[in-house]
Amino acid sequence: MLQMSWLIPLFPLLSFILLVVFRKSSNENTAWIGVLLTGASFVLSFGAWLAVWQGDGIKVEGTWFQLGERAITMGYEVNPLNALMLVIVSLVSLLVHLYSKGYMHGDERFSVFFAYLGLFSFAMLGLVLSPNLLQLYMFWELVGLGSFLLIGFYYFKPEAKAAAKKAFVMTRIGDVGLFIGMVLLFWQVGSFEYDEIFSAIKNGELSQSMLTLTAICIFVGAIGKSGQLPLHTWLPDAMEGPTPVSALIHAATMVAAGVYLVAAMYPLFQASETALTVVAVVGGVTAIFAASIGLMQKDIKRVLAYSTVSQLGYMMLALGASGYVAGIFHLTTHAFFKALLFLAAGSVIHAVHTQNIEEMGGLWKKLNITGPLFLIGALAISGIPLLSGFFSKDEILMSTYADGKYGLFWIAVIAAFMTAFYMFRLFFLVFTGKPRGSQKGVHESPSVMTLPMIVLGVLAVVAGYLNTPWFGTFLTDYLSQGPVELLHADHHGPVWIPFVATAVALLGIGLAYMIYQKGSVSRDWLTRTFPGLSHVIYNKWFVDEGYDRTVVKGTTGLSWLGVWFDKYVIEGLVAGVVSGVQALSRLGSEMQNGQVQSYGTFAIFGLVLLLLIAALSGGYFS
Amino acid sequence: MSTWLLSILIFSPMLGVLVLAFVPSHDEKSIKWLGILGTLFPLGTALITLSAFDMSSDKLQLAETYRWISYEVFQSKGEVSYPIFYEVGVNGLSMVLILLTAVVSVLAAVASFSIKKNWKSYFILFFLLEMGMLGVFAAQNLFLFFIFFEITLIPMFFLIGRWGYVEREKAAYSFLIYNGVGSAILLIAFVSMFMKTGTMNFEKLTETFSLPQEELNAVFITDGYMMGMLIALLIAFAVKLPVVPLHSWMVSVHVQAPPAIVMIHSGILLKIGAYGLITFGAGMFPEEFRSLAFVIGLFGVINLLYGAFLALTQTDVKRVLAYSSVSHMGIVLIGLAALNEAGITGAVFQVVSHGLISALLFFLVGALYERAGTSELNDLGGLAKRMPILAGVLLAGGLASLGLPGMSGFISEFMAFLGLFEKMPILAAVGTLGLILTAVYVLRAVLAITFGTEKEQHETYTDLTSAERVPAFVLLAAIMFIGIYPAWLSDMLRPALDVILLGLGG
Amino acid sequence: MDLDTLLSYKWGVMAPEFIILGVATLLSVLDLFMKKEASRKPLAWLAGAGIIAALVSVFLQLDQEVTSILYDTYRLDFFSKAFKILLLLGTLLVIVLASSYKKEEIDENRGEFYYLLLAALLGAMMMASSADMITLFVGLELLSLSSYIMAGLERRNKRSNEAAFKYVVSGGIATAITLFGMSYVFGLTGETNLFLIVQNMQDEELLKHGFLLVFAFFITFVGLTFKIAAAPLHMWAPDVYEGAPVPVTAFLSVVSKTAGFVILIRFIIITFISAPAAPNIDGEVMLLQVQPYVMALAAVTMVIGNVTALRQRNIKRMFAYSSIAQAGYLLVPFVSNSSLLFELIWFYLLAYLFMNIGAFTIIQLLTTQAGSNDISVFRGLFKRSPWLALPMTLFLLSLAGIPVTAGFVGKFGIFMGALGLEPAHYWLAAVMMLTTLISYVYYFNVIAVMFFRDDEGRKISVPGGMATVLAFCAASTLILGVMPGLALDFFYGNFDINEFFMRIEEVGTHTH
Amino acid sequence: MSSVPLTAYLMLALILFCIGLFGALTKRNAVIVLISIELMLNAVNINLVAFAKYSLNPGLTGQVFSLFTITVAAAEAAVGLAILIALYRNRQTVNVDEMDTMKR
Repeated sequence: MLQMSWLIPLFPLLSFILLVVFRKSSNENTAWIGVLLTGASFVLSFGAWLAVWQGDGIKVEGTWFQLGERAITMGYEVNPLNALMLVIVSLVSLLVHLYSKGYMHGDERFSVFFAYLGLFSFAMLGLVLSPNLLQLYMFWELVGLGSFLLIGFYYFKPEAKAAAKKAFVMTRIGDVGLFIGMVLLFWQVGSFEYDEIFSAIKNGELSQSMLTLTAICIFVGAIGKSGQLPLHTWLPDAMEGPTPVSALIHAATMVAAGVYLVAAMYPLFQASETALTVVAVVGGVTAIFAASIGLMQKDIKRVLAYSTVSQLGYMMLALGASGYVAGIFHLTTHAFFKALLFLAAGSVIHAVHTQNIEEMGGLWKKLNITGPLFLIGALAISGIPLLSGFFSKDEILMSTYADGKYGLFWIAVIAAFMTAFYMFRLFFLVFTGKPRGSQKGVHESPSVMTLPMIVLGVLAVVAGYLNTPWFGTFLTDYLSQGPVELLHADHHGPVWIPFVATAVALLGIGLAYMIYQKGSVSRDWLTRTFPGLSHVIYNKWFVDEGYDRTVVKGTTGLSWLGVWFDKYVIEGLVAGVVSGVQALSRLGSEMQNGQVQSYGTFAIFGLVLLLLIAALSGGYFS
Repeated sequence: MSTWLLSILIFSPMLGVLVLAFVPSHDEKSIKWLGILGTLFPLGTALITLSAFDMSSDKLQLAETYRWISYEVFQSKGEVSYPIFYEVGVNGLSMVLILLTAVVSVLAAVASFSIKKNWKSYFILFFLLEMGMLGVFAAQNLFLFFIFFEITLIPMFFLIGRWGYVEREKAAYSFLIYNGVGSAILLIAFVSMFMKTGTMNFEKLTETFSLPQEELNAVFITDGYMMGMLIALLIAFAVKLPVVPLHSWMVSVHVQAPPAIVMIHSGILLKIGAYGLITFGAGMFPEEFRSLAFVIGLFGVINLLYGAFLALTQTDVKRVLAYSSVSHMGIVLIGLAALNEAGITGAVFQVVSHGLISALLFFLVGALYERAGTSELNDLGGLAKRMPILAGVLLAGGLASLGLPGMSGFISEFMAFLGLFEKMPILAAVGTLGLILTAVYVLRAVLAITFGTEKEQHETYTDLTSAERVPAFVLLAAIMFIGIYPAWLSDMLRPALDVILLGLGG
Repeated sequence: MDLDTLLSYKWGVMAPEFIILGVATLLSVLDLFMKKEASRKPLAWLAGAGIIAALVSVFLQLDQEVTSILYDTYRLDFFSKAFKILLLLGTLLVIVLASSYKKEEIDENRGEFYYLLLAALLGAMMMASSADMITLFVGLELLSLSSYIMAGLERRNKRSNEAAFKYVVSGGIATAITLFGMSYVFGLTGETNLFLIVQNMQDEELLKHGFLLVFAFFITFVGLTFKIAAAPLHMWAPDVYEGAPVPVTAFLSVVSKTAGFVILIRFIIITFISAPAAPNIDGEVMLLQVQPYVMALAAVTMVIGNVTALRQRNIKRMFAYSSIAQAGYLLVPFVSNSSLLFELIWFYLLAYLFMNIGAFTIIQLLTTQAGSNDISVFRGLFKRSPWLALPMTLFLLSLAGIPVTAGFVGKFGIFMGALGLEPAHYWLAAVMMLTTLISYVYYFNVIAVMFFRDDEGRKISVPGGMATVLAFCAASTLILGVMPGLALDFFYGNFDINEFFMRIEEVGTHTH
Repeated sequence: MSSVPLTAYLMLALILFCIGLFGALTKRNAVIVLISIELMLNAVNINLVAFAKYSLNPGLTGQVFSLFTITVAAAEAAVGLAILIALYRNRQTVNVDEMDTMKR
């Protein structure tokens, strides 16, 4: 099975090529091409995962091109970490393909959408399979391309255009960090191979400062891709894309690639305490920051988007706090419950044709499958015991505490409270209460859409049992076959942590219930109490505006400066030379005044001048 | 056959001139097709040359040498003869560029269908231009190189001045004078080297200049002289490349020349500058080149950033692409400044890659201009609806231009930066800012054209015709081929570049 | 000197001059006896035949040893042969132009035209073959006086008159300056024979008069540059070129200029080659000492010619400035003292002959048919008469020094001269290159007018003779551009540069 | 007879030359301009003859030279006057200032 794993990304690629060829086909059965081929990928991935579970692994490489003495290689590798990722990616991709069959029904570029999904899946699976940094980087960018194309799928919408561009550019900023880190590592180690990099680190071939520098550079790449502070602003805007895209790319897979990157390069990070701290701090701050914005958003998808940013922050925090397993674990569970939430949100939007939660309400009955599934997702993300989110989040808190990062621990706890609050704010506003907008013709989505949600719903519940203190730490055992030395493999933090986590989650749910369901606390209580703060939060901490006023304005200003320089200085110099020559020319023809005697005078004058200069400078009379 | 192969290749476009001379100028249809056929013949010959080319050898291949001119000079040591030969030959580098020339010429000939008048003289000039370009890359001595270099100027002057847009004559003069400055400096440097060494042959010159300094001093070749020559060459080719601040001619040519000619200009002519820098600069004066590496790298980064910053706010897509060319040529300099395998390979890759990419983009802009009558970004938008293929290929071209992996642009940028990071990491890190800016301006321009709401007047526009799809797809395929399988190119280049690197000691 | 001595000279070596002299005399007599209204075409044929005969006889002399008769007042050496070929070839082509020059004003003097041309040619040839100041001067004046008259040949044309008058006055002043300088050369050495002058230059006594020698050099040099139209005695050229009939302009710009270089090289190089430097400047010969100044003159000439040409709308005036600039270029090898001097100047003048006469052929065709000298006569020429536009383009490219034309090879050679010796004259080469760039603007302006402007003008009819000249010049310009070896190998194969300095002692003569 | 030094002759010639030059460059009457040029040529003759007699290397050729100069000067004057007459016929003036139809 493992020998065939190179086929995993190629199936979606084939799907992309076929669908581009058939892009004009109005027959929506083209979707099945995508579904079947992604399904094939999933089967292979699952097979690979099973093989790895049994302690197998594979790494195949060949020379891509020769750079002097060094061969730059390409190939594929299956190890515990990426086998898990393969399953997650191909599974979510398969489910989203299926879901989209219903969601995108009737769109005039139906086949193109599936083609793009295929392209993205290809890139994402390729990223995961990469055995070296260069190949990872290449797919890293291609994943960005897929994301870009899908965000801009509704190309005629100006918002989509802007969002697509923003996503590409913001992630590119991060990518450049990754690029620098990668290239620096290459000149230190002489290879892009993970294995060689890790063994070089182990042998102490790199100085501490170089380790920190490269690790942080690579982490910058992860920041960009995973929407961490300060490069998070593209992710909420990316919600302009069709909802299945948000589920696949901007919740479950691509944005998790940053976390995956840090995990894949974990030995590098482990070697530098500073880098780990940076990761943890960025993750923790992002977690609470994004959660705070999520509190006040009105767009259902944006709330989920900020929630994603926040949860990704959690994962980073885990990794930064040496909670390698915890990070991966949360990545896995988050992929399922967040994809579920997005698909459910998509189902809601599909039904009511709006994304504004103020215009929803009371949909529980009408959407009798979507509703409960959404609730499962919401409970899972809030960290209610027995659901997947509880176990993974618990693990994160535990490792943060065990790592001695108490400040970040409390931040994470507060973020968990906020998470529970805004998720249930969402739930109550959408599904309970009275309809606030017109809900004519609202009906449950077709089974092709609900089926994937149900699958994800199940996974959102059971995925947590991969790694529990109670039933066994399968994931930990599994991951410890990989190249990463697990430091806090079984950290048993204080027993009170799960209780605290559960308590804040319930508190959050309770508060949401009080405000949005029962109305016992006024909805504008927060706004009234802290008008300044809530204004800032409502406007997303003015980060976008801040960037606009500094970076964007600055760049544009520099550009105008350059245009000015080009036009007036450079071309001015040229014009100066030209007019100088012209002036000389005019002088020449002025002298040519038609008077033969003045010609003679000039000649004699010239001769005398010549003689004079010769006499004075020649040294004849000295 | 094979002894004459290269000469046949160089002069193969003349066959087209001969045939066209006998076609009446009103028979437009035959002229158009003969125009394309006339470029296919050089392409065929180039492919035969490629098959005769031994990729593993680092020797000059298919060389031809004939005595041409000889000057007899009386000096104190007796009569010395200064012979000039007709010497042509190819190494991996020139082979690649010849191939690029042949391919881009065919596609530009196809793109020339949008030319409106005087087909016959257009194609005759076009063939002369192609001959000049092939000759530049095949020449093995300075004299021949210079002659072909200048031969490219004259047809270009006419092609811009007669078939260009509104301000065509100004652009033609600007082209002529700037390039004239470059070739003026070049000629002085070439003649000076000739008079000092008595030879114009590349290999012999390289040998001479690598002699021990005591021997060189005897023939008045001092350190300062060599440095002066290198600087002269750098300036001359900086005009061609172009390097900021000598770039303004190139922008006006990009904007004013007919698209098919810009394909040639941006695709190949600019590359003569890079070719010259590599062959003469790094090849003949390695030590001096090494000591100037930082300056070259600095200019590379300035070019990269300057071009990118200016491209950000241009409102005409042609100007965006023009400044993008400035920016991308900076990468060539960056690669060269690195003086290592990665950097120089990256520079050459960038030469080829940018040749293909800019040919593609200008082809598309030409097709767009023909339909819309404008290339102002504000007047365009939403074209993805009526012209999905054009929009798609334009987007693909734009992505290639911003260095998306899987496309040739990535490989070249990657290698150039990889190279520079070894030698000057800080400069390189500053340069990577350009990668971000490139993404910004490329997407800005491409999305402004293809995305957004469609304007009313666009409703009549048609997508690329099947004749137009050929160049677009061929170029795109070539770009992706190099992006996915760079070894094909790097293997061909390596022997030639290794020779240069050996000289550089890197 | 007795009759025996006189008869002992190998008069045969003067065959070319005798042929020209004979034909010129014959033409003047025939012209007198011909009816006034009779066509003068036969005279042109005769003149042409005479020149061809002279050309043949020069070629027959190619193997001839260096010969000197009449105490070096007549010398046959490589130099005289090489440059006589240019002079004869140039005049031959001008004769064709002259015979096709259709203008009423000139018809009554057409006979004079031909034999004055021959007389001027004779003067030029004498200069090429002389090594004595007196004969050099007489040759120069023969050329000048004939040229003055030719410039005014359109008697009823005010411009032609004015041109002639300006030419006479400028020429007179220049002659006086030259002679003044020559008188000092004579005074310092006591000889008029160039080789004897050189001998006497070695005199220790002379060193005391270092400045006087330099003074004499500059005055003579500047006076002689009148013929080649170099600064500062260049200002006559635009006016005279404009006013004179086109064939005469062609003659002045080509043959007369060649003759100017002939006398310049002959006189300056032989006379001053070993002149001592001024006493307090050691280790140098005078020619090196004055080099910077002459270079400056060359540079000024290039700048003035090219820069002023930019503003010209009159095509003949533009070519006048262009010809000033070309004189500047030609001074570069002259002043750089390279041993390539002879072949470089010779080749450039050969190339210049073809490109300039070719260009003037077309100018003559266009200006006479349009009755205007304005540059607009070229409008849309490519559409109207592509077979005129293409050769004109070739000539202009050649004048601008673009490769694959003879002009480029010529310029390349000039650079070799300028950069060949230590120290290399980079700045002079740079000035030359920069001014060449400026020249692109006006040369290409003509091209742009021909190709980029449209005009509904008539097709131009080309007489057979002109077409032949045109084809010949165009082919030669191209062939010399592609295979300059043809000319250079001819030069190296037949000429030995050492002959130039070879003094032939005549037995038992010349005693004081 | 050698009481008059060579320098005196040379000075005389130089002064004569300058007078001629001044006349040629400033006089409005074209005839006088031509005559002034003759004056310059005659200055040269004085030089030549003086040098022939008194220079470091006296030689007869100087006098021969001056004979040629005189002849040539005569011819030049003749041609000059002929051209002037043609000009006068067309323009009815001998004023040099007015002869500037061609310029710039």
